[in-house]
Amino acid sequence: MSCILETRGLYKEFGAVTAAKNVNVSISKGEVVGVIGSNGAGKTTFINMVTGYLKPSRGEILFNGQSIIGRTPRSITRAGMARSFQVAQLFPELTVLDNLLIALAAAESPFPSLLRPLRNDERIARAEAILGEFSILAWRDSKVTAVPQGVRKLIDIAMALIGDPQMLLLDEPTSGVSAEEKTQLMDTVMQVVSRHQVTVLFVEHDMDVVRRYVSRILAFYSGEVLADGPPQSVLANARVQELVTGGQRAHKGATA
Amino acid sequence: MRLDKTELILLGVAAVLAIGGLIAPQWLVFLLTMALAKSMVVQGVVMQMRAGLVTFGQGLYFCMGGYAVGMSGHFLAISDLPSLLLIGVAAAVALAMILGLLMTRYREIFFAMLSLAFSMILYGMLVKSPALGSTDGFNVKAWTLFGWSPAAGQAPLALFVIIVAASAVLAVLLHRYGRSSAGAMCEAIRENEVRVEYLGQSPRWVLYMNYVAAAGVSALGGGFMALAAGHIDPEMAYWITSGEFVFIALLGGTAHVAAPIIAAILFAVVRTYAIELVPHSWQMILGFTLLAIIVFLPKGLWSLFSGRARAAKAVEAKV
Amino acid sequence: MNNYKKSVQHSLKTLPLALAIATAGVASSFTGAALAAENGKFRIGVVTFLSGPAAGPFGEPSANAAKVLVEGLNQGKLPAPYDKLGINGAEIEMVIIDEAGGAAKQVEEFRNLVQRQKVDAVVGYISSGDCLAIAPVAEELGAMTVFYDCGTSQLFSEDKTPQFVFRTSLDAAVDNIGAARYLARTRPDAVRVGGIQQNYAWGQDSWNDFTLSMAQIMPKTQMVESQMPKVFQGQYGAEISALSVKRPDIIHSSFWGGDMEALVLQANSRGLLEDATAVLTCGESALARYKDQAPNGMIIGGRGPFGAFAPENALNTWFTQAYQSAYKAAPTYPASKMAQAILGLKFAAENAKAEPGKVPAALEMAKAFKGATFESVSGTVQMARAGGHQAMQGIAYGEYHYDAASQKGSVQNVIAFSGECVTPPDGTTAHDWIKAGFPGAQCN
Amino acid sequence: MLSLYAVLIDGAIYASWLFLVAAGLTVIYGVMRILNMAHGSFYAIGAYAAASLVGWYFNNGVGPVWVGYLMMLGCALAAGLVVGLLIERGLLRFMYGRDEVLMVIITYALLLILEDAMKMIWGVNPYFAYQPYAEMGRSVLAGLKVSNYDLMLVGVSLVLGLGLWLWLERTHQGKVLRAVIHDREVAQAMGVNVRRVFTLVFILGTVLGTLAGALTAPAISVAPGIGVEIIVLAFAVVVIGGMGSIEGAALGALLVGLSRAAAVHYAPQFELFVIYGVMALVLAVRPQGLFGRVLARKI
Repeated sequence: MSCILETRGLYKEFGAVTAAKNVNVSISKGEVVGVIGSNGAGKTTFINMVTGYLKPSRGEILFNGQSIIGRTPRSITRAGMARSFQVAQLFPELTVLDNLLIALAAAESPFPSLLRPLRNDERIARAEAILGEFSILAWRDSKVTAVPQGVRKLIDIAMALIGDPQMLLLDEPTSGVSAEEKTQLMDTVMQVVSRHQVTVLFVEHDMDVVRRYVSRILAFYSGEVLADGPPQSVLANARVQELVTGGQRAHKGATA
Repeated sequence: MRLDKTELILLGVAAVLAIGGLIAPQWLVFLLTMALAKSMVVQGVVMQMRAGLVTFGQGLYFCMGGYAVGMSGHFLAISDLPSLLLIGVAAAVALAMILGLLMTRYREIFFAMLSLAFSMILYGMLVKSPALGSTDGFNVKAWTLFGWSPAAGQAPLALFVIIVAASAVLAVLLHRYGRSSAGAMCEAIRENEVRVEYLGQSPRWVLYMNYVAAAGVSALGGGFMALAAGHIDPEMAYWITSGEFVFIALLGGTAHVAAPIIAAILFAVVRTYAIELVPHSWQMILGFTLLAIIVFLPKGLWSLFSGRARAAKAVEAKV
Repeated sequence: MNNYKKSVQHSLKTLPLALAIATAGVASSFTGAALAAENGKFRIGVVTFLSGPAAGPFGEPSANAAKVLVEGLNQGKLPAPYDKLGINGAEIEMVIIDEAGGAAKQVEEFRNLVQRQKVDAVVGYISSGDCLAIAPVAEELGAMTVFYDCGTSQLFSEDKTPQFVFRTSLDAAVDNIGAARYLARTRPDAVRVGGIQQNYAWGQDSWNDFTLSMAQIMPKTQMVESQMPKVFQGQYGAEISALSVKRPDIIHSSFWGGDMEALVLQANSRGLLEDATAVLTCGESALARYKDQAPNGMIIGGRGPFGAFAPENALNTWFTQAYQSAYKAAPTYPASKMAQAILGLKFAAENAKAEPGKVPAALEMAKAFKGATFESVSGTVQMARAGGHQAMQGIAYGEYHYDAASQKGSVQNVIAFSGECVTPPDGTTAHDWIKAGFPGAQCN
Repeated sequence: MLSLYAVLIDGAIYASWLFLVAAGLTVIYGVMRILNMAHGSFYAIGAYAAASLVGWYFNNGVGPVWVGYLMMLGCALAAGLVVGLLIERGLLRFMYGRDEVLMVIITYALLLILEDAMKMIWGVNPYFAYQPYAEMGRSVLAGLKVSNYDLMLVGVSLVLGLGLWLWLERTHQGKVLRAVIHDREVAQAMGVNVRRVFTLVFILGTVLGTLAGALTAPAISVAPGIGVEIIVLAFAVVVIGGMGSIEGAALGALLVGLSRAAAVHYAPQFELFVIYGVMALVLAVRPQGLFGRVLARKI
C-alpha cells in the first residue's frame, strides 16, 4: 500500500511547552486511523500542523510524497487533504444547502465566478446527495443557527467531504454530542467516508468508539507518539494503559 | 442571457423612470440623477458590507472617478461621455489594485480606519494642488455622446436617461454578482473566514476582487456625479462624505440590489426638505434616523418589504 | 445569498412595493413645487452658511442683514433712493438655504430654488468653490444671481460672457493689492515678510496675490516664511514658532473667523505680534471681539469699504441702526456685503422697466444691472468690471486700536484706495496685471 | 539650530495636546471595544461649556483668576459626567455586544445629533474665553517665546497619562479593568460587574474628552465644527499607538506631534497629510498598531 501522509521528526514548541516531540507517522491510502490521547497530548496540534494551520518548529511533513511544510491551509486542502473541526466551523447565517454549495464551489475552482450563479442544478444535486448520505436532507433550507449540534457536526464533515479529498482529518467528530448520539453519529460518518474511499484520521476520546471503526491507533502522550499499531496491541500496551486509557481499558484491551 | 424576474422588474422600472423623466420637473430629474450617481457609490460600500467590511473611505474612489472625468475633460480635451466614465473607472481600478494588496490584510475597524486614512490622503493632496483649484475644485466641461452634444438645457434630462440605463445595467450585474460563487464566497468570509480558507479558497483573493470591483463601481458614480453637478472639489474624498455613503448603505440594507438605489433617492428627498424646513438641525434628523434604523431595522429599510419572506423561511426551518 | 429563493419570489412582491414607497416619497416633492407657485411676491433665495465654522463669523451676520433689509424694504423704511416698498412695489419673500455641504449639493439646491421654489433671484454664496459651480448653472437656467461675498478671480474668467451672474463683492486680489499698498504707505521700511494662510484655495490665492503685489510695490521686501496650516486647525503653536524663528517685520494672513481669532490670541500672547505687525485681510469681522488680545497698530481690512470701513451715509446709518437694534451688535463686513447685494438687486429690478408691483423678467433685471452704478451702504458701487457684472469699489485698511476705558476696539489711520487703484481692468487677469506693474492704475 | 529646538518644543506641546484628546478615546475602546466617533463632540461640549462659563465669569466678574481655572475643570467634569451618563445609560447599554463596526456607526449617529444639539444650545457664534490663556503669560525657552499655558498643558497630560497608567497597572480597580479588557466572559464569571465597569469607563472617557476640550478652549475660538475636526486626528493617534493602549496613545501622540512639528518647520507643504502618512506607514508595518495586541482565532 502506498503511503499518503508521512511525518518525520516533527517538533512543535510553544515557548517552554512542547506540543509535539519527534512525531514520526506514516499513513497509507485507505487506512482508517484513530488518534487517542488525553487533553493536551498534542492530537489537535498534530492535525493543525498537518493541515498547515501551525508551522512545525522542526521536521518534515510529506503528503503524497511532497513536502507541505510552510504551505497554507488552502493549498494543502486543494492538494486533497480536508478536515473537520472540534467546534463545527460553518456559515451560521446561511442555509445548510448554501454552506455545502459554497464548499463545493470552493473545491471546484480557486477563482470563483463573478457572474455565474452559485446555485446550479448540478451543484444542488451533489449537495443534496451528500446531505442524503448523512441523512440530514431535511435541514436543507434551514439556517445553520436553527440546526442542532449533532447535525452541525455532520454538516461540518459533509463540507470537508464534498470536495472529494484523498484524506480526511476529523478533529473529535463526536465532541459536543450527547453520549447516546455518539455511536449513531459515528456510524453514519464512517459509512459515508468508507463509501467515498477516503483515507481517514480521526481524533477521539471514547475508546469504544475508536476500537469500533479503526484499523490502527496512534496514542499520543505529551506530544509524543506513545504507541502506533492495530487497536488490540496499542490498547494492550502497558504505558498506553497507564498514561492514556487508564486501568479498566487495560483489562478490555488484554482480553480483546 | 436569460433574465430572472428581479432583473426584468429592474429593467422595467428603469424604463418607467426614464419615461417619467420626460414629464417630471427639471429639479426632480436633477435630484434623481444625483441620487442615482450616489447610489452607485453606495453599491460599492454595500458590496464590501456583504463581505463583512465597512469602509469609511469609499469617497476615495468616488473622488477618483470625479476627478478623472474632470481632468480628462480639461487636459485631454475628451468630451465623449462613455470614454470619460471609462477613464474614471480605469483609474480607480488601477489604484484599487495597488491599495487592495494592503487593504485586504485588514478587517473590522482597522479596515475602516485605513480606508479612511487613504481617502484623507487624497483629500490632502487635492487641497494641496492649486492647479486643480485646491478646495474650490473646478468646473467640468460639457459632455458629448458619440459626437452628439445635447441642446442647451437638455443635458440634464439626457444625462438622467443615461444614468438610469447605466444604473439598471449595473443593478442587473450586481444582482448576478450577489448570487454568483464569488458573491456567495464574500458572505462566507463574513460568516467564517477560517472555514473558507479550509475549503481551499483564498479569502484575500476574494476580498481583493471584491475591493477592486467595488472601487470601479464607486468611481462610475463619481464620474456621473461630476458630469451632473458640472463641478468637482476635494470634498468628495472627505471622510464625512464617505460617512454619508455608509449611512445610505445602512438605510437600504444589503438584502437586495435595489435597496441602495431606493435608499439614495429617499435620502436625497428627505435631505432636500430637511434643509429647507429645518436648516439648522437636519444633521440631527439624520442622526436619529440612523439610530432608529440600527435599532428597529438592523437589516435596513429593505427588511420592511421582505419581512414576510423571512417569516416564511422561519416556518420552513421548523419543519 | 442565503435566501436567493426569496430574492426571486419576493422581488415580485417587494420590489414594486419598495418602489411604490420611494416614488411616493419623490411625488411628495411635487407638493413643494405647488406651494412655491408664483404669488405676486418677489421671492429671493438667500444662500449662506448656517452651519459649520463659517456660520458664526459670516453666515449669521449675512442672514441677519438680509432679514433686516427685507423687513425694512417691505415696510418702506429705507432712505431714498430705496424708499419704494419691497422691490418694485412687490413684497419681498425670502427663502434661506444653508450653504454647507459642498459644491455638488449647492448646485442641487440652486436648481431646487429656481425650479421648485420658483425664486425670482438668488443672492448668496461665500465659498468660491460654490460660486464657480453655480455660475454656469445660473446661466443655463437664466436665473438672476448675485454673489455677495466669494472672492475668486476665476469667476469671470470661467464664465466669460456672463448674462445672469453678477458679483457685488470684490475680487480677492483687491484685498491683497490693497494690503500691499497700505504697507507701502505706512511701513515703507519693512523688509522681512512672513505669511500664514489657511491651506485651501482662499489662503493659497491670497498669499499668491500678496507676494506678487509686494514684489511690485515694495521690491526690497523678502518673503522669509510661508505657513499653510489646515483650515479650522485652531492650534497654531508650531506655525507661530516657525514664524518667530524667522523674525519677520510683517506677517500677512488671510485667516478668517475662529481661526483668525485663535491665531491673533496665540500669536499675541507669544509676543509674535509685538515684534511683527500683522496684516489681516479679513481682520474687521472680529473687531468687537479682540478686546485687549490684539496689539494696537495691527493692520486689518474689511474686504472692501464694509463694516467699520463703510462711509458715513444715510443708507449706512439706517442699516447700522436697524441692525444694531435687531441684533445688539454693529454689522460686520459680511452683513454690509449682503445688504449691498440686495440693494443692487433692488436697483436692477426697479430699473428694469416693469410696471410697478410686478416682478420684472430676469433678462430685464440683468440688462438693468449690467454696468449699473448704484448707492449702497458702502457708498457708490459701479458694476464696472467683467463687462458690467463685477462691482468695482475701493478698499480700505486701518490699524486696530483698543480703548481700555470703553472696552471698545476701533480702526484708526484708515487709508482708502480707489477702485481704479486696486482693481485689474477687464481683459487681464489679476496676476498678469500685478506682474505687469498695475498698468493704468489711478491711485489717490 | 533654533528651529531644531523649536521642533522639539512645538512637537512636545502638540503631542501633549494630542494625547489629551486621544486618551478618552483609547480608554473607552480598550475596555468597551467601542471606537467612539462622538468623542470629538465631547471635546466640543467641554470646550463650549468652559468657554461660555469662563468667558461669562471674566467678562462680568472681577473675581480672582484662579477661580476661572477651577471653573474650567469644574464644568468639564460636570459636562462629562452628565453627557457620559446620559449616553451610556440612555443609549449605549442597549447596544452592547453588537459588532464593533456597528458601534462605530452608532456613535457616528451620536456625533450628528450632538453637533446640532450644541448649535441649539450655544448658537453658531464663536465663544472667546482667552483670559486663562492670556493671564499665564509666557516664558522664553531656548530663545523661543512659549506660552506658559501650553507648557502647563504638557504638565497636565504627563500627569494624566501617568495617572491613568498607574491606575490601570497598580490599583485593584485597574486589575478588574484589565481583567475585563483581557476576557469579558471570564471577568464576568469571576464576579466582576461588567455593566458597572462599562458605565464608569464610559463616563471616564467622556470626562477625558470634555477635559481636553475645556483645556483647549482658552487658546482657540470655540465655534461649530471644532469637534468634527479633531476626531480623525484622535483616531489616527489611537490607531497608530494600538487601539486601547494608554502607552500606545502617548507614543502615537509623540510620533505625530514631532513629525508634524518637523513638517511645519522644514517642509510645510507636507504638513497636511503627515498624520495620515504616519498612520498608513505604521499600520502597513504593524497592522495592530505599535502597542496593539494580536488576537489569534481559536479553531
